[in-house]
Amino acid sequence: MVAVAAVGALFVLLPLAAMATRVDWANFLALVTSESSVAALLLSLRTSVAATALCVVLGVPMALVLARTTFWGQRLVRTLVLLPLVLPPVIGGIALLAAFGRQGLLGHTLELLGIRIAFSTTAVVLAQTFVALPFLVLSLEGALRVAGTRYEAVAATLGARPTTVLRRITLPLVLPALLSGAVLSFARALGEFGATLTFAGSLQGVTRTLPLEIYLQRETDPNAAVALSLVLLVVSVAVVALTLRTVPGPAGAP
Amino acid sequence: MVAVAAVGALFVLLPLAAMATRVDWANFLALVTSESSVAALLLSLRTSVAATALCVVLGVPMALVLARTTFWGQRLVRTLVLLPLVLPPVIGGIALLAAFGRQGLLGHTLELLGIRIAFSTTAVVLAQTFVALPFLVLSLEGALRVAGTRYEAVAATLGARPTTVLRRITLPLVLPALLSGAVLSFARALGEFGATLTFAGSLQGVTRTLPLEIYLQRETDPNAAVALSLVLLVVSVAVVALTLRTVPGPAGAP
Amino acid sequence: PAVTGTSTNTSPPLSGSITVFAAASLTGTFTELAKRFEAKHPGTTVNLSFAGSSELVTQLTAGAPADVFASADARNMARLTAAGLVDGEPVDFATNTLEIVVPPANPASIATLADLARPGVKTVICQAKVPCGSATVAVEKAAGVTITPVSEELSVTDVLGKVTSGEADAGLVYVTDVKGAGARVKGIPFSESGTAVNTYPIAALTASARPAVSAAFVRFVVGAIGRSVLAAAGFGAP
Amino acid sequence: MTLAFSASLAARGFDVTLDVARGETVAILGPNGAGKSTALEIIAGLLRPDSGHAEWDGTALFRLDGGPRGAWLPPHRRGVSLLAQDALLFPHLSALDNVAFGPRSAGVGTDAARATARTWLAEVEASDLAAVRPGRLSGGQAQRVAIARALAADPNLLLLDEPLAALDAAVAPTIRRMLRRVLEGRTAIVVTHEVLDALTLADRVVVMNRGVVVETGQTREVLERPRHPFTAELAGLNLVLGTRTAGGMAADWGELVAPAASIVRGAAVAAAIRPSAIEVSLEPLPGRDNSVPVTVIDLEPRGDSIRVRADSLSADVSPGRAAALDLAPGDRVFFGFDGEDVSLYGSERPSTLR
Amino acid sequence: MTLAFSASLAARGFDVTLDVARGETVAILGPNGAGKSTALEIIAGLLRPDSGHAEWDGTALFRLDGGPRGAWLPPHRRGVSLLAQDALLFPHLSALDNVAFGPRSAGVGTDAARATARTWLAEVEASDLAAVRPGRLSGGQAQRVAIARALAADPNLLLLDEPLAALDAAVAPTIRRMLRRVLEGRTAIVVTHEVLDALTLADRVVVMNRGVVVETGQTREVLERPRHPFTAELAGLNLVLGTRTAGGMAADWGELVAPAASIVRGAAVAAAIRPSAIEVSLEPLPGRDNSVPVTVIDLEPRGDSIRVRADSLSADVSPGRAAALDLAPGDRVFFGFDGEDVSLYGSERPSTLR
Ligand SMILES: Nc1ncnc2c1ncn2[C@@H]1O[C@H](COP(=O)(O)OP(=O)(O)OP(=O)(O)O)[C@@H](O)[C@H]1O
Ligand SMILES: Nc1ncnc2c1ncn2[C@@H]1O[C@H](COP(=O)(O)OP(=O)(O)OP(=O)(O)O)[C@@H](O)[C@H]1O
Ligand SMILES: [Mg+2]
Ligand SMILES: [Mg+2]
Repeated sequence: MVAVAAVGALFVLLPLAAMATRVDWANFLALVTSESSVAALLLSLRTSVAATALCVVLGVPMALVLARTTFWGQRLVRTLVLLPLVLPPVIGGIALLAAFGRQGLLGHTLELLGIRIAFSTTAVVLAQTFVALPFLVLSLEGALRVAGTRYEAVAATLGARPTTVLRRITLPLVLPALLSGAVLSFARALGEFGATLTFAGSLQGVTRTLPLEIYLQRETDPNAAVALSLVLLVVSVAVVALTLRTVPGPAGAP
Repeated sequence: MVAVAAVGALFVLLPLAAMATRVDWANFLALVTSESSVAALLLSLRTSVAATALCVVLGVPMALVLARTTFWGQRLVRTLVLLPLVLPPVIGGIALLAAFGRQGLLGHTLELLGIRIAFSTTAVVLAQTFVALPFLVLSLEGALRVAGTRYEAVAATLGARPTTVLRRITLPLVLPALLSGAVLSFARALGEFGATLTFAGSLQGVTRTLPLEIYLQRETDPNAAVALSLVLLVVSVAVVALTLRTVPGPAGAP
Repeated sequence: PAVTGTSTNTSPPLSGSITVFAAASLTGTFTELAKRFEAKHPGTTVNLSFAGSSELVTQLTAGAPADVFASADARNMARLTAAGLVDGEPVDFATNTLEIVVPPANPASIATLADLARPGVKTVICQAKVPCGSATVAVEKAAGVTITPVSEELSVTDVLGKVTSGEADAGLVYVTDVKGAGARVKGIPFSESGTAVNTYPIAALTASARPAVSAAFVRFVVGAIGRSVLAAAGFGAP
Repeated sequence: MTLAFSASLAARGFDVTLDVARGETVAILGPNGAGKSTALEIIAGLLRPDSGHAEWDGTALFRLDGGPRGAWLPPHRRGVSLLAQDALLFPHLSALDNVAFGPRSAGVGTDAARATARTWLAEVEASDLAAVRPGRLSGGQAQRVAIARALAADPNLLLLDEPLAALDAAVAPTIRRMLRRVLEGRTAIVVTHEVLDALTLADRVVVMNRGVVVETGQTREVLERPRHPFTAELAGLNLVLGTRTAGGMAADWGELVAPAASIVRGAAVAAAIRPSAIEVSLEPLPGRDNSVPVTVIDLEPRGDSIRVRADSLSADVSPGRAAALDLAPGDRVFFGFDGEDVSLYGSERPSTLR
Repeated sequence: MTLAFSASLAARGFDVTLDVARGETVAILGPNGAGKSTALEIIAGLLRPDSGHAEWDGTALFRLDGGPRGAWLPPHRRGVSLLAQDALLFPHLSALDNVAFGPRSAGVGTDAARATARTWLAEVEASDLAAVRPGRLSGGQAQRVAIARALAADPNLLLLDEPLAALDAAVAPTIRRMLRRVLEGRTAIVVTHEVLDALTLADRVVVMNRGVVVETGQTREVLERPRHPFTAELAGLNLVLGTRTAGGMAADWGELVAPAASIVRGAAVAAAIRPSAIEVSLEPLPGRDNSVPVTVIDLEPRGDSIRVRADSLSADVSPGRAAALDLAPGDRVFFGFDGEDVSLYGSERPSTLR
C-alpha cells in the first residue's frame, strides 16, 4: 500500500521536478523580475487575496446553510453551487459574461448603476471567486457535517445565542477546514486562467494575472514561461505550507 | 446570514442560468449530436472514468499514508502532492511533457520500452489524473483525520488484521468522503482542458475531449460551444447528484 | 501546383491515415478539405488536430506524432524548421489581413482605424507577442495611430469573443474571423490593412509514416479545391 | 407548578406527562432505553416531539398540539441547562473555559466568568485540571468538569443525565453532597441508576419504562412501596403482586400470610419484603408464617452478606450461613419469613400520575 | 504467571507493575485519573509506554527496555480484547454485525459469526436490538452491545473498562452474573468503581492512585483490611492510620482502644471500623471503649439508614435515631464504639506488590 502511495506521489512530483530542470537558471532572475512579470505577480497576489476574502464572506454562510438547514431543493442547489469545479474555466467565463457582461442578464442594471465590470480588476476578482468558491464551500460543509451538531446543542443549552454558538463553538471547531478551504480557494484563484481571460481580458497591471502572463510569455519565450511557472509554484507552496503550519490537525482529535 | 448565503448561491447560479438562456434551443439537438460532438463526449466519459479509477487506486493509499503515518518531510510531500490544484493546467501540461514527453525525463526510458504516452488517449487519462488526484487525496485525508483512529483501535483489539480493519472499518467509515472525492475527481477530469491540450493534443476521437471540442467550436460556432457546455454541465450534475443520492451523509452522524 | 491532374493517374492508389496539425483559424476550412480529400482518395483518412500555431509547434517538438503542419504564420513554421522536423520546403497556401470588427449595431460608430484610438471607445487588440498582435502593431505604425486598448488579448479568438459578446466596441481581427462570425459582427475594412499581410505556410513533416499521403494532402490544399475552399472562407491567395 | 410537560414522540415510543414544582428536584429512574434521556432532550429543546406542550413558569417552551398557538422556544432561550449522558466538553477550550462558557454566554466578562468557573471547578474538586484540554482528561475527570459547566450556567431548570455515573467512590460522595447543596431550592431533574442519588438528591421520583411513566411519588414512598418490578429491583426489595385475601394475599405461586391491613378483599395488592428479612433453609420452616419453596438461581457475594437469588424471591444470608448451607444454583430450598416482615399495600397505580 | 506487565509513561505519571495468573480475574480500582484506563490501553497495545515490558504466556507483547531485543506486538496479534470506557460501537454496522465483527476477523464465516453474535446478544438481553444501528441505541443499550462484542471475540485476555457503569438496576445483576459465568476460567482485568463488581467478579484487586499501585491482594482481604483511604471509602469502612500502642493504637486525634493483636508496639497499624458499629450521641459515651468527639460534616440518607459523615469518621444511624438527635452539619457530637468493633492490622504495604 505504501508502495502504491509512493507511485502516486511520484506521479505528481516527477512532472514538477522535471519542470524545474527546464528552468534556465542563468537568466532566472532577469526573467522573473521583468516589469511585466512583477506587475503580473503583484496583480495576481492582490486579486487572489481579494477573491479569497470574498470566498470566505460568501462561502461560510453558504456552507452553514447547506450543512445546518434543510430546505426543498437543497440537493440541487448544492450540486449547482459546486458546478464551477467541473466547468472548464473558459465556459465559466462565458457564463459570467452572460450574467454580468454589458449585454448580460444584469448588464443593463449594472450600467444604470454606473458599475462597469468588464475589463476591470473587479472582473478578475469575480472570475477567481467564481471558480474558487466551491472549494471553500465544499471543505467547510464536509467538516460541518462531520463535526455534527452535538457541541452546538450543548452550547445552546448553556444559554449561548446562535451567533455566540457560531463564533465560539462552530467556527473554532471547523477552523482547520475553514483554513484549508481558504488556502485551496486562494490557490485556485492564483492559478485561474480561462475564466479570467474570457471574462476580464488581459491588460498589464489591470487584468493580466500571472497565469495569463505565463501563457503570453510562452508564445515567444518558453524559458520565461517556465521560470514564471516556478515562481507561481513556489508562491503557492509557501502559502499552503505556511497556513498548514498553523493548523495542528482536526481540533479535538484524540 | 441566510441572506449572504443566498447572495453567494446567486453569484454562482446566475451565470449558469444566464448561459442556459444563450442556448440556441432550435438547433440544440443537431448541435450536440454531430459526429465530432458525440465522439468528444464519449471520449471524455471514457477517459474521465479511467482517470477516476486511477485517482482512487493511487489516491486512497496516498491519503492513508498521509493521514495515518508520520514521516520526515510529510508536510512538504503533502503540499507538493496538492500542487496540481494550484497550477494553471497549461503549466501542468508542460510539466507532464517535461516528465513523460519524448524529450522528457523518462522519455528515453519509455521509448526504449516501446511506450509512447504523449498525444495518446493514455496521455489524456494521465493529464486528467494529474489534475484530479489532489481532489481525492484532499477529501479523503481530511475525512480520515476527522474520523480518527479510535474505531480502528477497537477493531484491532477485536483481532482484525490491518487489511481487515481497512476493508471493514476505515473505508466504510470514510465512504462518503471517498465517494464525494471520487465524484469531484471525475468532475475535474471531465472539465480538464489546459493540461490535456498541451500534453495530449486535440485529435478527434483520440485526445479531443469535450472541453477541447467546446474550445474549438467556440472559434467557429459559439452556439455549438454553448450547447455542448450545457451537455457537459448536465452530465456533471447528473453524476454528482446520482452519487450523492446514495450517500446518506457522514456515517455515524447522530 | 500544376501537377495535380497527372499524379493521381500514375501513382498507385493512396491509402492509410495521416494526422494534420493545423492552426485553430483553419478549423472550418481544413475540416471541409479533409472530407473532400478523403472522398477523392478512398482508403485515406485525415485526422485533424487544431490549436494555436505555437501550441502545435510545442507539441510537435515534444514528439507529437503528425504528418502535416499548417501554420498561421511564418514564424512558427520557422521554429519547426529549425527543429529539423519539416520535410522539404514549406509552401505558402493562404494569406490573411486584418479587419476592424464591431458589433452589428456598431455602437461606437467606427468607420476608420483612427476611430479605434478615440477616447471612450473600448477597443481590444491582440498582444504584440502573438501573431495577430504583431500585425496590429504594423498597421498602427503604417496608419500613424496609437490605440489604447482596454485589453490586449492572448489570441485573435479572444478579441473576436469580446466583440461578439458586446463587451468591446471594436477590435482588430482577421478577415476570415469576421467572415466566420457571420451576422454576429460587422467587418469594417480599412486601407492600411495591406501593410500587414499574414501568410499561412504548410509542410509535410519528417516523422510522417505515410509521406505519399502527406505530400498529396499538401498538394491538395495548395491546389484548386483548396484554393476555392479557402477563398470562400475569406483567405487571400498567397 | 413551574414545569408542566407533556409530549409524545412515536419514533421512540415516548409519551410522557411530567410536572415539576419550583424548587423541587425530581429523579427519573428506569431501565435502559426507557426514554429518560429522551425526556431531558425534549425539555432542553434538542429534540422535537411529534406533539405535546410544555410550559415553564407561564412561558411556553413548546406547544405542538396542532392548534393555532403553536410555539417553539429555541434551546438557548429556555434557561435550561443539560448535562448530557456523555460529557461533550468543547474540545477546543480548556476545562476552565468550558466551565466559563455559560457565564460568558450570559454576558459576563471574561475575567468574572473565569472567576465563577474557578469556583465551580473547585466545587467538583477539579481545580488542578483548569488548564487541561478535554482530550487529556480521564473519563471521570471529564464528567466532573461537565457537571461544573452545567452548574456554572446558573440555569432556571437544571437537567442532569446520570451525573455521577463515571465518578470514583472517593469523589462521588463529595460531589453528591455538593449537588445536594446546589439543588437545594433549585428546580432540577436528575436521571440516575442509583437509589442513593434518588434518596439524597430528589424530593420526588418518576419511574419510566418503555417510554411511559409507570410510577411516581415521594422518593421514600415509592422506594419503600414499589409497585413496579423495576422499582423494587432498584430499591433492593422483593416485590410480590397479587390479590388481597383474608389472611394476606394470593400470589401466582401460592398464598402469602401478611399483616392485617385496611385493604378490601379481592383488591390488587403488592407486598414488599426485604431480602435480609428472609431466612434460607434446606428444610421447610414451619415456625415461620411463610415458608416458600424456591429454586436457587444465583449467589451474589455482597459486602457483609450473600444474596441468594431464587426464581420468585431473593434473600440475603450471612457468609457463614451460606457456607453451612453449601448452596449452588439449581438447589431447591425454602425461604421463610413472618407476616410482619411483609409490607402490604394497594398496587393500583394512582389514577392520575402527577 | 500468564501476564507479566511492567510499564511507565511519564506523560501520564504512570508506572505500574502487574501480574495476572492464567484463569484469574483481577479488578483494578482507583479514583478518577488514577491511570486505570491507561493500564488497559497499554496492555491492549493502543498506547505505547515510554519503557517497560509485558509478556503473555511466554510471548512478548512489548519489550521497550532499550535492550537489543526490543519488541512491539500489534494490537490484533495480542489476543487481547478491550471494552473501552465509551462503547465505541462501529457506527456503520448494526448491533449484530458489531458483535459478529470479532468472530469474522478470526476467519469465521458470515453465518456462523452472526449465529455466535446472536448468542451473545441474548446473553446481554439485547436480542431485540440486533438490527439497530448504534446511533439509535440508548446509552445503556450501547454498553450492552459493546460487552457482547468484546466477549464474542473470544480473547485470551479480556480487558473491561467499567463494563456495568451505564447499565440499569434491572439488567446490571443479570449481566454481572453473566460476566461472572463467562469470566470463570478466563483471564481478565476489570476496571470498576463498584465494590460489588470487584466482589462478584474478581479473584484479586489492584488499587491504583496517581499512576501507581497502592494496594493489591485477594479481594476480600483488601476490602476488609484496607490500607489506603480510597480503598476504605470504596469498601464503606472507616480507616484510621496510626502506630500500635499497648491498649490499641495512637491516631492523629488521640488514642483508640482496640483488641489485642499480635503486632509489636510502635509498628504502623491500620484500624477498620464499620460505620454501622458506631453509635452517635450528643453526650460523651463513657460506656463505650471509645468515645470520639467529632464535628458533623454531612448527613446522607441511605436505604435503611442515614450516614453521618464527620471530620474523622462516619457512622450509620437509623432514621429514627437521626430524627431524635436532630443533627445538622457543624454539630459537635460523640461517636462511640467498642474495641471489639475495631479491626486492627499492620498498615505496612507488603514489600513486593504482586
Ligand atoms: N437517535 C435515535 N433514533 C431513534 N431511536 C432512538 C435514538 N436514540 C435512542 N433511541 C431509542 O429511544 C428509546 C429511548 O432512548 P433513551 O436514550 O431516551 O433511553 P434512556 O432511558 O436514556 O436509556 P439509558 O439508561 O440506556 O441511557 C430507546 O429504545 C432507544 O433505542
Ligand atoms: N490523551 C491524554 N494525554 C495526556 N494525558 C492524559 C490523556 N488521557 C488521560 N490522561 C491523563 O492520564 C491520567 C490517567 O488517565 P486514565 O484515563 O488512565 O484514568 P482512569 O483511571 O481511567 O480514570 P477514570 O476513572 O476517570 O476513567 C489522568 O491524570 C489524565 O489526566
Ligand atoms: Mg440515557
Ligand atoms: Mg478511565
